[in-house]
Amino acid sequence: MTKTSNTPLLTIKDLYIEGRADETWSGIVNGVSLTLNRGEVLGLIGESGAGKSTLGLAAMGYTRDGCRISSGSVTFDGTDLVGAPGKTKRHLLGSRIAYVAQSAAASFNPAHRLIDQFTEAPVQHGTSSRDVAAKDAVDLYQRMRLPDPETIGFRYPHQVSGGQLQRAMTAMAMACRPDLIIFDEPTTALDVTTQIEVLAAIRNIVDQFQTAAIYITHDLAVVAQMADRIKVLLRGDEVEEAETAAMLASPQEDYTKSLWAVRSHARTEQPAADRAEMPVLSVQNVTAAYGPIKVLHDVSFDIHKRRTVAVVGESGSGKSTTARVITGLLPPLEGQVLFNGSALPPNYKTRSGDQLRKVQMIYQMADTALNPKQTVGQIVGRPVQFYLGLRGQALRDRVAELLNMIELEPGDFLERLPSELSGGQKQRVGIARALAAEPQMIICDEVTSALDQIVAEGILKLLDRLQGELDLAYMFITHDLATVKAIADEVVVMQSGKVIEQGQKSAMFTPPHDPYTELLLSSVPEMDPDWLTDLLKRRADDANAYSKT
Amino acid sequence: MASSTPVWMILIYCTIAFGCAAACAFAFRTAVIASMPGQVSKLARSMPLSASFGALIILIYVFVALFAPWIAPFGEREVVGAQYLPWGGDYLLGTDDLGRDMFTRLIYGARNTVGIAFATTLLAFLGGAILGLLAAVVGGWIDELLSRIVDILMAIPALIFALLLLTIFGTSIVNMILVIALIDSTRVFRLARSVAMNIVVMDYIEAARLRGEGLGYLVVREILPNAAAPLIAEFGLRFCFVFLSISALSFLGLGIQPPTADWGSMVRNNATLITFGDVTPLLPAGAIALLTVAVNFVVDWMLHRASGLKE
Amino acid sequence: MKTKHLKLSNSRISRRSVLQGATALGGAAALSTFGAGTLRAAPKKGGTLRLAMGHGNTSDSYDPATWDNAYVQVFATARHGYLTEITAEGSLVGEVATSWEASPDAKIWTLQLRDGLTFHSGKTVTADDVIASLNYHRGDDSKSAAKPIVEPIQDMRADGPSTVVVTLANGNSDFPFILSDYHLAIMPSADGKIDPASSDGCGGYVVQSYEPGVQATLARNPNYWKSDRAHFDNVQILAILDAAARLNALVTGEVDVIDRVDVNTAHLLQRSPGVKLMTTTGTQHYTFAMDTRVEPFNDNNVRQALKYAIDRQELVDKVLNGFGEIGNDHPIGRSNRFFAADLEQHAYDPDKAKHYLKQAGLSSLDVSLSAADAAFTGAVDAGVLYSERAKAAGININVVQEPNDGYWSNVWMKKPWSAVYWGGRPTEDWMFSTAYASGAPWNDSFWENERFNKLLLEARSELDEEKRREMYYDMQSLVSNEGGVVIPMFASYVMAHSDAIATPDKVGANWTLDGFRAVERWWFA
Amino acid sequence: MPFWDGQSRGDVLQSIWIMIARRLGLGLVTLFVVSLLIFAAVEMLPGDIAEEILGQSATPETVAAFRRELGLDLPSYQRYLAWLGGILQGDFGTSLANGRPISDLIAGRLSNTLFLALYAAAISVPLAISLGILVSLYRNSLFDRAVNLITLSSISFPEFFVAYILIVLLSQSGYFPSLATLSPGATFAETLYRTFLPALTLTLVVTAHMMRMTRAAIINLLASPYIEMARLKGLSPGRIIVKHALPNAFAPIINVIALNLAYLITGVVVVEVVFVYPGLGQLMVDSVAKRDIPVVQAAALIFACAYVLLNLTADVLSTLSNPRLIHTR
Repeated sequence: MTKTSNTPLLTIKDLYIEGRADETWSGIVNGVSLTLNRGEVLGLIGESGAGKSTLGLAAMGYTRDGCRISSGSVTFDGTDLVGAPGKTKRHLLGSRIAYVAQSAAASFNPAHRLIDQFTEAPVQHGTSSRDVAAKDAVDLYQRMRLPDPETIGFRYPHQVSGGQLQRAMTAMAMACRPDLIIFDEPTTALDVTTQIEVLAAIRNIVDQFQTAAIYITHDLAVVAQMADRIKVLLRGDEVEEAETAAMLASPQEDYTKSLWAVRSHARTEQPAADRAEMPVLSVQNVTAAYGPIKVLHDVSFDIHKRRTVAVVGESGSGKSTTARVITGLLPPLEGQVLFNGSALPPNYKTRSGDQLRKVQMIYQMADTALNPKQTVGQIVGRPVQFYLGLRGQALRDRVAELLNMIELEPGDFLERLPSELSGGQKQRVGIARALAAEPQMIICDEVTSALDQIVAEGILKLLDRLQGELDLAYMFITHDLATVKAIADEVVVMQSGKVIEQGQKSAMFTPPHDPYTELLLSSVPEMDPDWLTDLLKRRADDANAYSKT
Repeated sequence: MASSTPVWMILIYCTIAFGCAAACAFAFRTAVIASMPGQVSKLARSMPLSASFGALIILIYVFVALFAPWIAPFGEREVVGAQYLPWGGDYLLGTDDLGRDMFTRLIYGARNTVGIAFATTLLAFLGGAILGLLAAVVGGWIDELLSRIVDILMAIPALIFALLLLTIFGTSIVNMILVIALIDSTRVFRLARSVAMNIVVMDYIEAARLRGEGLGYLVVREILPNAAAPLIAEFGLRFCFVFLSISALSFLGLGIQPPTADWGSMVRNNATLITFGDVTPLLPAGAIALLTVAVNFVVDWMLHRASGLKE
Repeated sequence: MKTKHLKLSNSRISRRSVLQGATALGGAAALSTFGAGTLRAAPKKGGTLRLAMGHGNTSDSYDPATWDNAYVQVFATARHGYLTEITAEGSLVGEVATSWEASPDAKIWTLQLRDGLTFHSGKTVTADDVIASLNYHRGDDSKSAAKPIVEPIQDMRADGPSTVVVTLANGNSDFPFILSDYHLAIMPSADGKIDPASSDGCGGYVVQSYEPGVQATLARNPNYWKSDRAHFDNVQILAILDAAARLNALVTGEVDVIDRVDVNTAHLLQRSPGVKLMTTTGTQHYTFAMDTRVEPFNDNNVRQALKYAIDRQELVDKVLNGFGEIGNDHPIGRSNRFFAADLEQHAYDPDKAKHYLKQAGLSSLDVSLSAADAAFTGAVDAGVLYSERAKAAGININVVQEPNDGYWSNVWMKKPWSAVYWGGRPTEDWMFSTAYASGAPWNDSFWENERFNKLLLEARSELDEEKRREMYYDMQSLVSNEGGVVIPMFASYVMAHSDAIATPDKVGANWTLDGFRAVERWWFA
Repeated sequence: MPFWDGQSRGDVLQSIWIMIARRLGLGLVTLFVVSLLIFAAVEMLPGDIAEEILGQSATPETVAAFRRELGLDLPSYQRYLAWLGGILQGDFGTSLANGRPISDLIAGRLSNTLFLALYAAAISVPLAISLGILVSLYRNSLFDRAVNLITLSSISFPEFFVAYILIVLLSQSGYFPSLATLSPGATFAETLYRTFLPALTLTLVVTAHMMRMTRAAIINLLASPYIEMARLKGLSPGRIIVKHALPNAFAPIINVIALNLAYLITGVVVVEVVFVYPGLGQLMVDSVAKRDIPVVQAAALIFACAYVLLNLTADVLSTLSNPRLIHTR
């Protein structure tokens, strides 16, 4: 895996890239340099806005619409990609430099079969005929450990799962046996359990063909598994670069250290709630369905005052559906939801204002959760006005108070639109909107999964503090066990619409586990560069042991 | 006709016209950037030349429409001289078949045509957009019912439907506005509904619903602002099509008729002249075309902004 | 959209065969009239005439009861024979009838039919066919537009195969004129009834194909009895309703003759090479009829004020583009026998109009005038011009644009003041008794004048030409100065044809296209 | 598409058939309501066929006789039911104005209308799509602007005016006839030649709309990750547009094509009048003017049918063009 030769494959020197917003240009990448040798894997890490994707694309001589390379050079195997005419670049792209995008589901053309998209680059670049390329595809699908490699290529993208698509995309990138592949956050959109398989497949194939790669991610633990060297970026500036082991062991810069520190936060678990105390919310034997398809089966759990219950599971496990039942968006087929001991009407339309007010929700995607045409003041003020009937100065005072509570300066933020906020700030506004209703319980649906780690950390701390101040109960939906560690008191593990296991957090993180919980737990990447290797070995051993018995 | 003018001369004329248009647009944009407060100035700075040209033309039309009585040298219906006087002299663009000043008629035409088109489009949007948004938000049988009604209305050819309604209710300007608005509102309904369908699945709409917000708030405060861009773009197009509808109706004898000056009918009434190479009907037709192009340039720019493409 | 014609409105030019041409007025100064300049050689046979008309509707049919536009009228005249025909000179000649004779009281008319005349189908034309053809328009069940004109017929009987005896309720010396009406085509009968869906006739052309509202093709009737008519081998009559399309068709040589030339562009059409403009002026006139029973039109001073507040010459110049003559508020045209030439011409005079207003005790007047292009082409423009000029006399005319559709059923004779089209009548008596006599169904001004009514009756039975002339002069004066109708203008028919077409020296002015008979009267030069 | 999980392809086709059946059912309801509306509207028009045909020369007696003969003295609901009964047996009835069977009256004109619509579509659809592809390829270039300017100008001129200009340019100079009147027995080539100008007029009228929609639909997709992916595969811009953007833009393009085809069938009365082309539109307008209700009804039904069927076809084609809907997991 560490195979380097003396002639650098890719050299980037003093690269400056600017982006345009409202007719003004501002720097996205500010004078970054890097060198990549043949067969080497470089990890680019940083938060969103660090310019790592822009840099990765620039390594292909490509800039997105609204961006331009203002100075510097990108030299790939002797060709300057910045000044090269489009035709020269097109000749290299796809054949000698390939790209694997963050979301394979979005990056595969929905109108064509996988195999046709695979063979396109080799045929167009003239490296092989369609038939040869199609045979090669089957071979590569096999190497990527895709199921049914012979036939999977004849499916359309939507017929293949996300993890498989990501592997198919890596296979596609390999089609012309490129010298360099840019991986742009290839596993970020995947569940932890799927991520393992993709990571393993990518590492395997890069190794096999001795392909150089730039691996872009915001997840330290992931990059630790993949890269020979790591470069840290912050707002378009290079922070530091070092060999992976050295970087993990002794980061030099404060920023890098702060990145490392994020993963250490954990909340002290509250003692188990008194059984006799009436839970704020009680989900009792709920079964629910979308149309004819049942998605929840006999789900029950309680949430007590000042407690945080984390509901954990992969996508499709029914976590969010449970939240929809609680909020009344999806009336259950069977079972009921009790709030402070009394049953809530199954449909939100028949709930009273007070019932609605007391259960609030914070959404995963702050982008779609905030009306882009309303100012922060309007968004936060509306529930105050709607539920509590405050007007005029009283309303303004209360909104200011709420903004202070979420640590945003009212004078600065009241008049802003969501588009003028950062991701973390948007999420804070979402929290303020929930708080404005003065609820007793808040459902947090993956509230941190779209955020960078440092920002997510801030949000979690804020929620933690608010719970103490306002006696709130939280239902925390997440697929990220690190988040669970950081915030939960109790944990409910769900799979396929059923509750697999539930209990106090400490109990959950202590073996023995339910096998599924075990799988979830073991799949969370760790900062050890050998973690993936060890894990795969361990799992293979287990499988062997299992088959022997 | 064209045969007497060499092709290259036409090309030169076109180039000169194009250059002048670009220069005007540039000057206009510069003036707006310099003179207007922050928000507008910022908007103007992001305008391509085509859009600022469009905006300039629209402003000129609005100005002409608003101040027609002060700009026009004669009265709208005033018979000022002999028929078909040539261009120049007291009558800038000559006189029409009744001896009315053509230039004056064109200016009043701006007022009537743009006014009628605006009123019609506005009505069509008030009806169509609100019902369309409502259908998307409420869903269920109301959506089904409204959609079916719209389907049925759209299944009747627009021109013939207009012909029937105008014959039943009479061809006053008010009726024409109402009828064209009704027909256009079905098209607006479909657009508004489909746009709103994409918005109602947003989390902030769910949040508002869960808050227990009423229908009015949902439609007016939450959805409408977000559906504005495509609706405004459609507004621009519909606005232009109203001229065509009026002029098609006047072809069937149901348009706005003299003495009211409107471009659609002016094209119709003078159209025969084009057979003899007389360019008179090109004036009102050109006025419509220029406005259409201008409006669409602005619309293109707005859609471009809304699409988030940055090239 | 649609111009309505009065039935039987043969605007007879003159019994003295005097044709007055398009008296050069206004912009029409340089017009050629009557196809002057075309070759006057003897008519040649042959060729296919392509005639484009500005009328024609998909709902047209062969049924003579429903012929309501120039297309079906020209088409009917091409294939059918009539008892009598009005010549280009305005005289009456026999067609299916060879001669007619009246009893002294003009009540009983004996018609002799032409011998050996056959329909296209080969059937001989008999007295029974004539009676059946006329009967089709009579009786309680008649839905014919011609019903009122055949109503005076009390009885008809055949006297042998080629003699028809007609008994009228009252004497009428103009009865043979009535028989030339375009509705009264002679069609083959069976069991005393004609088949209204049949195209069979005894005219000069046989129908080959007919698609209503689109086109009809006809071929010359090989057995046509008129040797000096029906020169074209074939005829194609197209309905091209759009004026510009019609012009284009002529200019581009797609057709040979067009009618209803757009007067706005007539002066331009003249300049087109190979095209000749043709205009004829007869008794077609445009009016503004007031309901004399209601305020303010029940006061003759108001009516007189309105008659002096209109600039007639301007209307002729601008609405008719010069293709017409000014009117004098009575329906009798210059070419009529008893036209009162020395009657004082009403002219635009705001002071006089004011004077009459004062007489009526008014300082100003606000009235609404209903108009639509259905009334006549340019009716709304005419109203606008009227309104502009009337302002000077303190009269505010609000021109109400009415829908074309249903104009005759909902506006005419319903609204107090409306624009009207009249094709005119061949005789003074006929015109007056149709639209000015008290109680007449189409007395659209609801005018009641005792003296006028008395004169009308007397004149009908008066045999002395001079006395009659005096009476009709008086009646014209009465209508002009006391009547309820403003008649500003007499409109010309404006047609155009290619150089290839030759026409007789005299062209009938009673209707468009040579009295509907261009098809059989014209030829290729 | 979670609802189709586990369904085979046969099930998908079946569900398309179900959709077609449902839409056809709704279409029948639409037709029924349209016929009711049109009947009511024509009834509400001032005057009836007797008054319209007799016009200025109507007298109460002749009008009454006319009505008696045509059965117009019956109450309107009876006449509607009689008409409906006829339609259900496939009998369109006869024209009130000239007593001809409506099926005869309409057959020829319908085929004329369809011919012209197809002719215009055969020119305009390929033209619009290729222009749309070209302008999205060279978007924001001078070419793009020029094509936009020209097409926009062409749609902002009233149809009849476009027709006149074409006649002046192409007919007065003798290239094409200004009348599209068809003579029976004309050869196909002759027919194409004679109807070229109306087809060209309609092309100018509808091309801009389809072209702009194609452009918008394609450009709308250019920000998609899979287009970026195609670019990063080193594909040529032309291939990216044609191979990667266009197939995904089919649904909106098909819809706008259907809309314009419907217009070509139902909305071309003005062009028919100018070029003297005997189509259905002219027939319907004439019949409205004459209050010939059965003819108006028949024409309206045909137009509504065309609209319903085209919409349905568009929806089926959009479904078929979307692999997500046709190939399920």
